[in-house]
Amino acid sequence: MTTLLSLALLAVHLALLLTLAPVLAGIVRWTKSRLMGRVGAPVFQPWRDLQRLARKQPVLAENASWLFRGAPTIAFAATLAAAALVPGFALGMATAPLADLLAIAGLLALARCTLALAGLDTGTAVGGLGASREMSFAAFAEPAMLLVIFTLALLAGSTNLDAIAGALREGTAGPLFPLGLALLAMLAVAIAGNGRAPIDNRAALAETGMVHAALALAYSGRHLALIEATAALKLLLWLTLIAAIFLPFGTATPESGLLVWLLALPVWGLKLGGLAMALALFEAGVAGMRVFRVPELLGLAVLLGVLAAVLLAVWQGLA
Amino acid sequence: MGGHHGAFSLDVAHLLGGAVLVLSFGLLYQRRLGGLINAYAAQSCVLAAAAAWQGWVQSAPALVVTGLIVLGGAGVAIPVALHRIAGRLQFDRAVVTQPGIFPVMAAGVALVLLAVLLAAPAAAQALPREDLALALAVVLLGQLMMIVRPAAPAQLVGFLSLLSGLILGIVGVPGMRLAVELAVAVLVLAGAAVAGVYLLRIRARFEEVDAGRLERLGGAAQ
Amino acid sequence: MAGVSAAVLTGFAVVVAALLGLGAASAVAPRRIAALGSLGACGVGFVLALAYLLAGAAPATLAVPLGLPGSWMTLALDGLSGFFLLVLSAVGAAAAAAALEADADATAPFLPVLLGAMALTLLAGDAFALVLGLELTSLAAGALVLMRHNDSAALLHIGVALPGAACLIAALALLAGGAGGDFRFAAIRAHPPEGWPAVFVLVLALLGAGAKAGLVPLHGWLARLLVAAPMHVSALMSGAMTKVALYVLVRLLFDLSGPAQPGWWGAPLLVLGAAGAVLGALRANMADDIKAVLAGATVGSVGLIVIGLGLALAARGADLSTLAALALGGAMLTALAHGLFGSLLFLGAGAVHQGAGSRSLVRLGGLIHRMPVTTAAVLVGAASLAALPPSAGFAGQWMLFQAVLGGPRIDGFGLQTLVCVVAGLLALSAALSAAAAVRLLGVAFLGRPRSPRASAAEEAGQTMRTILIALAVASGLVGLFPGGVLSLAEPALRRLVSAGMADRAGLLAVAPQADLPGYSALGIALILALSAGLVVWLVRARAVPGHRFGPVWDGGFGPPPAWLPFGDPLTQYGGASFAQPLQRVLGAALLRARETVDMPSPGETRPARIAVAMEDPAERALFGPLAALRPRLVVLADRCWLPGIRRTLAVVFAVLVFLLTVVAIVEQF
Amino acid sequence: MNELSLLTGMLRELVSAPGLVVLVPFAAAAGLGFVTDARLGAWINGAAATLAFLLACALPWEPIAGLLLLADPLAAFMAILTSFLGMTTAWFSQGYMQVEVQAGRFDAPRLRLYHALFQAGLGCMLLALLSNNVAVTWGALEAATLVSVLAVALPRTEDAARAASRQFVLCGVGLAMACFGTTVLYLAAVPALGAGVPAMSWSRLPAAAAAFNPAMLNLAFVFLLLGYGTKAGLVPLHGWLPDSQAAGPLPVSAVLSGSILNVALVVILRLRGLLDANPGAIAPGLPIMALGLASLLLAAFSLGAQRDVKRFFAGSTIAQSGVAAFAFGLGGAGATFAGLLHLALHTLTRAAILQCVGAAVQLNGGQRCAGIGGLLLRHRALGLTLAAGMVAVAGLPPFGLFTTLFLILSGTVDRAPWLAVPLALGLAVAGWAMAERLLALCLGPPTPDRGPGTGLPALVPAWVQLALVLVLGLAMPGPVAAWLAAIAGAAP
Repeated sequence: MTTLLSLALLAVHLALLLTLAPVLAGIVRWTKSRLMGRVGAPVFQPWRDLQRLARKQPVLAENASWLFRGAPTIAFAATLAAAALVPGFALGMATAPLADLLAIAGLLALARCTLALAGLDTGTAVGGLGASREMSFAAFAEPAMLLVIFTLALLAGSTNLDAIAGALREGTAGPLFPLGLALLAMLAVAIAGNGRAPIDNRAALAETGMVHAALALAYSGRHLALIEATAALKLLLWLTLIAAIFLPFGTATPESGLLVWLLALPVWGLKLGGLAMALALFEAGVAGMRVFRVPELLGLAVLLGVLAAVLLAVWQGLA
Repeated sequence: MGGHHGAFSLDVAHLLGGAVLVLSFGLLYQRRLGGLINAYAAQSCVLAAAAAWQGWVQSAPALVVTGLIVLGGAGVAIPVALHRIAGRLQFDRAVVTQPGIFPVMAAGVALVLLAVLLAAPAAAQALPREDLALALAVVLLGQLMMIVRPAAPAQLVGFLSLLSGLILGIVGVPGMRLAVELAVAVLVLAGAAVAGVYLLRIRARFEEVDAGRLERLGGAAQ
Repeated sequence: MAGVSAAVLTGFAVVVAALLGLGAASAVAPRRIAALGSLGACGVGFVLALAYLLAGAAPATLAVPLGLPGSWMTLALDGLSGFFLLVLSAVGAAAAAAALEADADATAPFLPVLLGAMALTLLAGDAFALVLGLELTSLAAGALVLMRHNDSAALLHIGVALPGAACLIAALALLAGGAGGDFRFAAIRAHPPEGWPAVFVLVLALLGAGAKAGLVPLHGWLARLLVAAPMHVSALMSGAMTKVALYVLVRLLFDLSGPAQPGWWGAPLLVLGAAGAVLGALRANMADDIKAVLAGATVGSVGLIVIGLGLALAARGADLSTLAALALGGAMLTALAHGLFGSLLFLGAGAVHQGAGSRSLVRLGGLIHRMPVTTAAVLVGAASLAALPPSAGFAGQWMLFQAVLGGPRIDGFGLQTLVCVVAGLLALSAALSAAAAVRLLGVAFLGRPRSPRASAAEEAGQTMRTILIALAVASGLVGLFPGGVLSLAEPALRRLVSAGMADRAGLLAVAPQADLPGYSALGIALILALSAGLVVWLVRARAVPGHRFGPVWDGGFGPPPAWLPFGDPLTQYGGASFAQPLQRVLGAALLRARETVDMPSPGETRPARIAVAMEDPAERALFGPLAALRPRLVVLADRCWLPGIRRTLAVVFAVLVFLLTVVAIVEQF
Repeated sequence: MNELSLLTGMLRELVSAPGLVVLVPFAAAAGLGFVTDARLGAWINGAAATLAFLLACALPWEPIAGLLLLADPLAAFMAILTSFLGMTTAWFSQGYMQVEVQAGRFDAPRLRLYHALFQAGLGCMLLALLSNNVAVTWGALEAATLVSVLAVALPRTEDAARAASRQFVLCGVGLAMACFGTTVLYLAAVPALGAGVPAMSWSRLPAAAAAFNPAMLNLAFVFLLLGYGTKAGLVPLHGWLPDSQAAGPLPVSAVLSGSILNVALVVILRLRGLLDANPGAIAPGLPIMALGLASLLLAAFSLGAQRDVKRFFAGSTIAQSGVAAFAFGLGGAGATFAGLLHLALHTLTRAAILQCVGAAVQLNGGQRCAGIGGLLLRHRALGLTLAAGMVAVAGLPPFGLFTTLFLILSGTVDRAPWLAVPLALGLAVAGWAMAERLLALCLGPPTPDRGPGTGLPALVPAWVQLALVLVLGLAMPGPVAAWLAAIAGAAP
């Protein structure tokens, strides 16, 4: 019975993820446009773009290898696998025992490395630029991410996301201050990982400011569609992750009552919507950053992470 | 050990040993090579007398024989050979340069004091303290001379006087077996030193042995 | 049970004897037998080690009539040595098989000697056998490089190996001194050191074994040696030799020093390991020679393993034996994983060197088209290097991370802070390794060829391809079944930290604690496969099939001339440009990296070029001054060596008078 | 009557194995002076040395401590080692000297003198080892020194003359100090043993050492240490060794100076035992260790600056002699055992290396390091043998010096931990310098041959010696180990 429920939960979760991801990207884009005084494309525009791209036959660079062709699929699959591990509106999905935060970070790294390799495979200057920056930024984002995981694991006693979310939901978690520091660090990592302002601009056309766009520059057709979908899915994944950890209220568990179950889905939607709005607000408000200053921002995130982890470790040791 | 153990005989023995030591100082003081060789000859003669006296005191005929051998070898043969070598090389009249006399003498006195200090505990078990101190002093002074004299002939004489100190030690020790043999072995060493200098002079140039000169040459070559 | 152990130990003794004998024989016999015999011996060794570990790894000892005068040398086998013998024989088999491919030259006899010496080190049951094996290892490794006329690398190696051996002898003598001068491990174990001698054992073991393992700051020689050695030898050194040195470290600190050592023992290991992990990974990003890249990665992996060892020591000191088992298990898993993928990568680099005629990133590129099998195998290895799930590298690092996350359970503010910093550095090292792996793959194997020779590269031969595939498969299996590997390490864990992973590591999943969910490589792989299937199905259903080729937009560069069929290679990102962001931020600070950019003025058609020079801090602060000091001391010693006769006499006289004065003074009191 | 029985006792001693061991070389030396045929001379030389070795092998079964001769285990061990070295070097010198004569560096009369001096030197050394009288030991060493000086001067070059004179002056002073020390030692023993021969007898001294006059014993120790330290080549008394080894004919520098070193070290070892047994005497270990360490460190560093092959290996000899002295100074059965074994194995290794170096120098026509290279590529067997020897001397396995260095270093850590630091430093620096030179000589760019070579048979002694070093270091037969341990235990 429980197994069936958890499988069903997973199926619903995945279906929601796949359908919602482009919509969420659309919402962020629309809100940002409105904030900047433009009309903005409709919220469902990303969906239409994907369908349009899928109908086009891809054109490959002359020396592209099988890796270039396979990369979008692998990247999307890895992101999807990671997304399948992150609990959305309910805990206790079939993948819950696998939902290790380190594994999720690893899967995201897999997607990142695959796309970076694909960027190098075309042998163009732009692709190399994108790959180089992507991997370099990751080198600074990873420690911050791990320190956040460290802090959470200290709180919950495990790196399993389900367990962490459960612990935070019960409110058994300890002091709030380190958690706040961890949140700040995680936000920085999320911004870098998703290529949002001020680190990256997905709509940029000049190479100097590109990171993610540079990697996708040589792609077209269904490949590009997959890459765009990956980006959208990753954004959704991160927002869900932040919601699951830092806004743990309102999620359903297999033991919850009917009311909670009924409310869980709308609450999740509200959380996502709110986060998306906040993101749009933030992006509209900041200016782009020089590429070589990005490590400073991420270094700050690392320091916050260290501080959070040390404080928590010491406080827990004293308690 | 036996023999006539009078205070007088001991005094004479010490007197002779002391004379050897004083002559060592004379060697240190002497500037000219000719005088140096003569002083060494004198030292060897006194040494021979000391050996003979010890032989009489200890009633050991072997020591008398030793005295005779020393007289013949170190007192006569070696000085003669040295004079001939020096004459052939026109070293005879040369003034052997040497750093200031006073510091050297002072160092020599300090060495004698050290020797006396070291030999003092020997008296506790009726061992010949004075003989040992004198021999040790002569040995140390011989080595000192080898160091402070830059010229090879003077170093050679220093080495010979060091060997004299050894013989003084050997004859001063009561009841030492093989004393003759040891003294002969030491004299062989002295003879070999003189012969080596002689042979090397024929084979190569005399400067070969002058360590100071060698060093300067080596420095110039580098 | 014990019978099995004794039989296996005897078998190993025979294998070692055969290997050493083979080395002697192949000096005169046809040289090919050296490689063939080594392969056979390693195969036998692998089977023996596996059988031993599966049979429960009951300890056994064997005395052989060799060794110190008047006593017999003791060989011993337990879970720890069995596990490392498994690593050695697996890597050794690959290296020996690759040696078949390499042209046999005068170095051939030293390959079996190296293998035999390493096995002897692992089998050592007394201090003498341990040092003998380790020194023989150094000698054979030096000779293997020496014969290639790479004098400086081999000399540097000997220059580190000799003081390293002295440190190890001193450490073992301290240990044996506590046991009444008995050099046998059994006796030492019964009398663990205490107080200051124990501290000295720690320092000396770190210096001695660290020097042999390439632990920062004593890693400079390893990087150079790995670059200089022929490919199968580099593979063996990177995959097995460093592990043997780490085995010695474990043996000394965990086993022979006894279980009662304080927890702070882990701190120096944590610091050095973290420094090594970051520095090695950073070097891997800066280097141009692909072997130098892999050498940096080797230094990094040694650092990772030492972090695990440090945590295990700290946890054991705090009586957290389950945490200690997790850390030590992670270290051993990482050791096995790196043994496999490290040698895989080095052999791949060798295949590239043979096939494309160069090891410089500046002259490679686009090999994926001409060397598909090699590329695929290297891809597997690089995934492990980058610690991507579900590779072997990820499994090992996952355990290390989990151990670090458990670190704050150990009391003490200093250690807790240290563990937090180490956690960040561990992640930094992992991300840097990932960048290095992407750089290696992307620049050397992907993109367009940067030289005509690379564009005409030839795929590796049949033997080589088989080895590469086998190593890739083995590495993949380790990644998928880390629990299986941990069950092989179980006897060692139980012996050293008195707790195992058996309750937490099954075939399916590995967990940090018994009742918690953990990491399931198979599960992740399954989800990944299902997701991929889903994506493929969605794309099939929705998108237009097929694709066509066309010219790619290259940021404004014009179409290539006819004589550059693949386009101007210099418009691509190269190794130096890829690493530029990291080099500016981290390289400049840690490695004193300086770049020189040759930027053409507008209108010029020549490409811009970037060159990077770096300097390892250890070389600068440690080896540089030492290297500068030696000639000065030599000149000084030479000046005192043979003074003139008179001065010699003066010195002798001075010594005489000095001694006499001392005697006189002593006698007065 | 009494005199007569003494005389017959002495005669009986002379015809026993120890006596014959000493007499055979002297007889051969006397005979060789009259043999004009060079080839016959070389054969007699080899045969006599072999006979001496075979006789020496019987010594462990005929221990005597008579009026003249002493064949206690220590003396027997060293006599076997010395005569073995004499044997191998004699056979090596057969081919070597032939080449020297061919190259015009030796003529027939000088070759005759060479053979006679070889045997005389060997005899002196064996006498010094086997004599039961302190003074006779000194005399024999003096004679050996004079023979050695003569032999060094044999090539009649300016270098040889200079080296000979240097050796004579420095060793002369050393011998003088030793002689004075011998006299004082007798003086120290008189209160315990009474005046006469027993107070000079090696076999009687140890038992009575506790009752010696401590002040005299100290004085004797200082003089004997420096005197015999000169012969042992310990820094700062080593000045004669590099020159004489570089200039003299190679077999002489291999046997004579090598064995003189050993004889002197054994005397120092015996002396140490005397001081240890006397409660009032100073502790002898520290000065001996200091001299040993000074030798090791100075030699290790100066190795890097040597440009002459033979001088290089002379430096290495001094370093290893220092290590052995250090081990003797360390004391205790374990360290003494290690020191004795180190002495023996290093002597064998050194002889093997010098034999190879001799062959290489002959091939090359000069002994500058820069002029010799690529031996392994041009003369495979020679290069391999030399490389093996150098690996052994660098203290690397599988050769026996690794074992002894292991024992010495671990013993130091056990007994005097702080001294392990300079010791390890010196050993590492010396080993590194050896490795560096190994590369240059055996690998590196090959140099053309400018002279005739000796051929493979001349390398056989080196192989035998290296094989012994290998076996004795790693798989010493139990009885030998027990015997050696007993020696070390008896002479602390």
